[in-house]
Amino acid sequence: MAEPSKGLLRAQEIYQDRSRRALELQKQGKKVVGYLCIYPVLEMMTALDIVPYRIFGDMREPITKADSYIPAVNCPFLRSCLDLGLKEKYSFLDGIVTTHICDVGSSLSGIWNYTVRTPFSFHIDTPHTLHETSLEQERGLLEDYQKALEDLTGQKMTKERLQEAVRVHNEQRALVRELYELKKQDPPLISGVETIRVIKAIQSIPVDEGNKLLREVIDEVKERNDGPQKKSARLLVWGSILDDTALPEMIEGLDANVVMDDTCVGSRAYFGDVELTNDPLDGLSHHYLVDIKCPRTFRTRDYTDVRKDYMTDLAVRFSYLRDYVRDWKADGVIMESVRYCDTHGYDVPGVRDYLDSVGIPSIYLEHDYTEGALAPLRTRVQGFLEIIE
Amino acid sequence: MVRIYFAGIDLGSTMTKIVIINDDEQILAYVVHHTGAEHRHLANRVMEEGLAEASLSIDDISFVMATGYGRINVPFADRQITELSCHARGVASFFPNVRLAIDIGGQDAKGLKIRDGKLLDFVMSDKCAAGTGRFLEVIAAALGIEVEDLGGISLRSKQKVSVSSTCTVFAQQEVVNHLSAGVPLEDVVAGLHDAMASRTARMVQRLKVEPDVVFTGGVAKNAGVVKALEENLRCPVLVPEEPLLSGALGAALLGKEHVLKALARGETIQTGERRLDRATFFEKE
Amino acid sequence: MTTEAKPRALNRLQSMYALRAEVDKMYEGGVEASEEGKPVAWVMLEGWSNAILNAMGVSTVFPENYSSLCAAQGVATPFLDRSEAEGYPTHLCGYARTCIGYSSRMVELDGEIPPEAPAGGMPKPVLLVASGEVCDARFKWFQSLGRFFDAPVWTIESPYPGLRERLMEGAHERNVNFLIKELKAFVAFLEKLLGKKMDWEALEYTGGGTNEINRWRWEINELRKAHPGPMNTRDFWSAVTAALFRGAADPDVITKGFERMYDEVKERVDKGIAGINRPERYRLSFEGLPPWHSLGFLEQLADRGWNFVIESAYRPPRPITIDLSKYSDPMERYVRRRYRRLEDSLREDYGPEEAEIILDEIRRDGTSPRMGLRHIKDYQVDGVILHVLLTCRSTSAGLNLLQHRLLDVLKVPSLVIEGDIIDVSAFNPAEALRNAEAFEETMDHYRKVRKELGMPW
Amino acid sequence: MSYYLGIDIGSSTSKGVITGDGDVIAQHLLLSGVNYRLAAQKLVDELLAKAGVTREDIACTVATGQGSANVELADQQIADIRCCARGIYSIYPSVRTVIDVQGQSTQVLRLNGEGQIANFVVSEKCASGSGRFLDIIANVLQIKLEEVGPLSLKSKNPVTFTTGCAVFGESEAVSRVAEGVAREDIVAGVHQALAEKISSLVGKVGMEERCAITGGGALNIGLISWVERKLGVELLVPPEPQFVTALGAAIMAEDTCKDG
Repeated sequence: MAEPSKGLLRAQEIYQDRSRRALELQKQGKKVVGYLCIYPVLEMMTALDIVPYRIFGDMREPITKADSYIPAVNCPFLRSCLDLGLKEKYSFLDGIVTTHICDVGSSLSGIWNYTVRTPFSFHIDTPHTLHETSLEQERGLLEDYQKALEDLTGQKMTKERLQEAVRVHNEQRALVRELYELKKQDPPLISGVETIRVIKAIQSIPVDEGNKLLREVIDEVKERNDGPQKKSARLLVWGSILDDTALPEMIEGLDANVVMDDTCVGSRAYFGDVELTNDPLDGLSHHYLVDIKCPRTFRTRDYTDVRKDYMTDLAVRFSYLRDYVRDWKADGVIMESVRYCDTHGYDVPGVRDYLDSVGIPSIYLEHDYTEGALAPLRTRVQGFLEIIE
Repeated sequence: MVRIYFAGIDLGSTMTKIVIINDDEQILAYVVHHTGAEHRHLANRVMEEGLAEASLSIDDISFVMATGYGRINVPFADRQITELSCHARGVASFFPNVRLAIDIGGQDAKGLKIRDGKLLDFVMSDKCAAGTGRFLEVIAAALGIEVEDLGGISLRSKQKVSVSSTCTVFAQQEVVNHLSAGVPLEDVVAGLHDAMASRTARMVQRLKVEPDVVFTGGVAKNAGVVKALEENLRCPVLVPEEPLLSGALGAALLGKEHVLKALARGETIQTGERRLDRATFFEKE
Repeated sequence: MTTEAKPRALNRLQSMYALRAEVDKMYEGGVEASEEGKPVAWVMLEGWSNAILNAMGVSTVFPENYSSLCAAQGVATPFLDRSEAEGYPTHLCGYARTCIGYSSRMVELDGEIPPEAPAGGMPKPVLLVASGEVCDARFKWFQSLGRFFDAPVWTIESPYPGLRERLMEGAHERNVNFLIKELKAFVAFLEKLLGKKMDWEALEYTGGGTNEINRWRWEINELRKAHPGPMNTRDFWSAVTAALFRGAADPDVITKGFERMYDEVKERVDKGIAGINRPERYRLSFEGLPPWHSLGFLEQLADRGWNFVIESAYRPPRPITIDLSKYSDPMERYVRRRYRRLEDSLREDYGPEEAEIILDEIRRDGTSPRMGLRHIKDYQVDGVILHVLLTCRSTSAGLNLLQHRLLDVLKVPSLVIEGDIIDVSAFNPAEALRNAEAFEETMDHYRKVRKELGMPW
Repeated sequence: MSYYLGIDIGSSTSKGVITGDGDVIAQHLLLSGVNYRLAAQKLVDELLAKAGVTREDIACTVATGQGSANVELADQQIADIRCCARGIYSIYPSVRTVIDVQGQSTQVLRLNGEGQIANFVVSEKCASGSGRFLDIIANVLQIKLEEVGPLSLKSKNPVTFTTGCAVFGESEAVSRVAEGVAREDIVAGVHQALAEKISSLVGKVGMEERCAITGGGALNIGLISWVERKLGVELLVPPEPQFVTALGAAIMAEDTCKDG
């Protein structure tokens, strides 16, 4: 490799040419397995030396091929992913792992199998509740997943290898959190735009390389004097998927910095470690089902409780957002969702109720995952900034 | 006594509006012009017109606040604020008890939740021309009617038809079908107004519909839409005498507040160095 | 919706009306139970909870069905608007939005049933039973009802693995055990909520009754293979509610109703009478959920000689005898009666030979192009209507794939009609009719193609 | 000799064809205006005059298009998709895929060897995917409709439109002009967007050569070229593409007459 450029620049290079490293590694004989969303337990891929490669859409590329396989009234992000698959942008993948992230995500696994025909595929039917039985079920599903990955690689996933993988991935989580710590300063040391580039970059390369990149970025950012400007407002973005810098670019082009996020190409996958249990599958199933806070899972205070109180329920589900707002000193919350996202859509009034109850202003933005459609949202964001001023 | 003057300019997609006020918040002049293709570079000319009417020169103006779709590219503006805040402020100055303001302009429709004159929350239409002033303009043009006449025509209707297409272009089609089938023009136009009002009513519902409800923007001049909106919201709808001005007036008033705050902090206000440059319009949005 | 001047094109089954009346009775029963102080639960339609609740003496009403009832009676729109006013995006499930609007209205009325509610309305629930099965809306929607009711929500979790994953060694038994444990946890929860013990014998009755009803429904569907098709899908949709949503209804009465329907359809087959009063020009299948607000549209299609002889949704499974003698635990018996091994149900459904091909395809590709096509072949369908729903991801996301499979494997074309289960404004009947006319040529074309390939119809 | 009349009342223009002995005797096009009934009457009168025949000479009339219900003397109404298929088949029997670009919608048809519709798809109900988008942009840029196509081909850097709405596309075009963007890049942007939508429709029905383009959109050589680039095939363009559906209707009239 040539002289490595500095962290942020490297992150940007990977962001712009995501598959380069994966293709290099593939030439060296490694398997590259694609995955959708943050539920397909990456530790288990890493343990077998598989390169996990996250499948993203492209909001700058019109969807032309996917429409004959998924009607347009479905999640434009997933439609875009399939569209790129049909345009052979993911034909290098050795496999694909999907989970029940949502109905469309589940359907997509069958459609992908029928059309894109990635050689290996596995679907994890992640349960929706935190019932004890669901935890056992998730664990059982991971055992099957383990068998499938072992078949793919012809290698055995020993306890030691898996524990080591958990350790490296926990390290990655810690590094991402360290990076987000730097956003607590005012102005934040790293912008929302840069954050997305970094996260997307580490989701395109092996975990150890990602950790190295994160270290470089953190060291660089700590010392930088070309960071974001101080702005009037600090914002938290909650929502579905932001895999492109366009939205934070629009927001940060106004008088605001995105200082924290809870989206699935952001902090959501990295807050909370996997417990190093004796049998690693115990810690992994618990982490992926319980710790990751995505609306696709039904959460409640105590599922055996026969009493119910709305505000308590909201606090149980969303108080972490209040903590984020407090710790990152956010002035308001942007709730963001791609159109036709049911799981986030049902939660919007609840999140708003909760934020209202704790006195945090919020605004809901829905977009159809095209770069151009973001421009009209600018007036809304600016109006929101004027309200919270 | 030294007077201070403030100007608000609201560059909408179809109309350019300017209001000049003094520190007593008296309106000294207002101008409303089409932002037609030939006027797009001429925000400065509209400004000149306003100044002439107020018998002032640009150097007399302490603060120019720009708002509206084209607010970013008014070179002689001191600051830009969204039309959301400006409308809320302007409407509250006409109707202090306003709780819900609805503004339907050429490019979009907005609902503003206002309490004690302050903007608390808002909703906006997006994506397409349905439910905006353009909707009526396009259809009026297709029918060869002046858009100003639509209101009067619809009030004659005894039995409105339903217009179900959301796409403006296809609604136009539907209108033609109705007319071809012999439905009287007034019933078709009333149907259009109702389609627009029900769409707007649905949009603003989340903000809770409570009186006073105030309706502004170009479409508020259309008595047919006002009536349809009252029916759909099931409450009276107030319309200011000049419904196009709330944005520009709000901008001028917010400009004044801005200046007063600056003065209170002991800052001085600058005048006399403003140049009325041509607007380089619509750069980014 | 339709203006009928000519004699009706659809030939309705008389036995359907009695079944439809049972549904109204069910809602009346729910209101009565509530007035008598008995617990009423709002329940999602899924295979598991209803019989358990009924065995525990809980009355059940079904908001999904209730929403379709509102749509059919043309009163859903104000509820949809109300849901929008509460801040729920308009692309969410039409059933859910109707119910959210209804709940919001109930709150406004201090828990009273809205006077405009059809069929007596749904009384306020003591429990919401959500489901992780079929679609996300069915648990997210009940979770969001917390805004309106303090009723607890229990989400019944059931396995929905990928096809290949279902075939993995040990997966089936794990899923069975998961279900048993999950449903026992649900029973424990109910016992805590209601302060009484589960009546396991009653479960044997409430859980077993379904099989008898399904057996008649299956037999009726077998008869529908006849040429001309003796029963139009319109009657199917009117009657199916009685079979699926059985709250306070007596299983014996419903069973009798379907038995009578069987007799009527049988008589038609014997006499060569069709489900439409026009010559049967085309035999069709309806895929997806119907536009409940515009079922009259089927009348217009029938007028063109279109007979919908079968549909994809809610098809009853082939009746089989399962040997439960090995199992003494009542919950295990309950689960094993319904949750079948994929290999077994494929063999029953497709016959041993085709099942093996399908299984091989699944093992190799994770999916099989032949799946979901059995009824198209059996009923010798000329064309398929795919109803793509504006607000339903789970039924619409896979329809295009089905379209490709139908054409690739069976050379049967499909017509996509966009619309919605609830929202009448999403449906354009004039456009749909125009496309239907053109689609006749397409069906003609593929008749020839199938003939050239030596296919049986 | 027997004459047959095909009338196609479209959203913006109405077209009519009279055939006799398999030949086109007369054809006429006029703007549909706001009253289809009047347009239909006028169209019939003009056609009869052109053909030099009377109403009594017409053996059978088929009406099609948006406003077909307004053609009083029609013996039958037939869906425009079918008439389009019939019309193109009579001109080019070898055609298997037809792209019919009308004012308010685009439809793509796949035909079998006998001209029957083997598959078809109609664009969604939004004007951004229809030929109307081009009219609107041509109008706002003050370019003649027949000039937008050739102009678009000069572009090296087509603009990407950010709005999905044809009506708003108009203001977007205006703002692009103000930014100094060349007009050819703007019209090329519209063509490109339209060509993308068309190619997505073609993808849905499956492409089979040969492929023809009909409807008013087929008069636009720019659009043809953009679609050809997108699809990678050469398009057949009938000499008078906007009359294909009306011609098909006339042929259907003849068929109807002969059948019964």
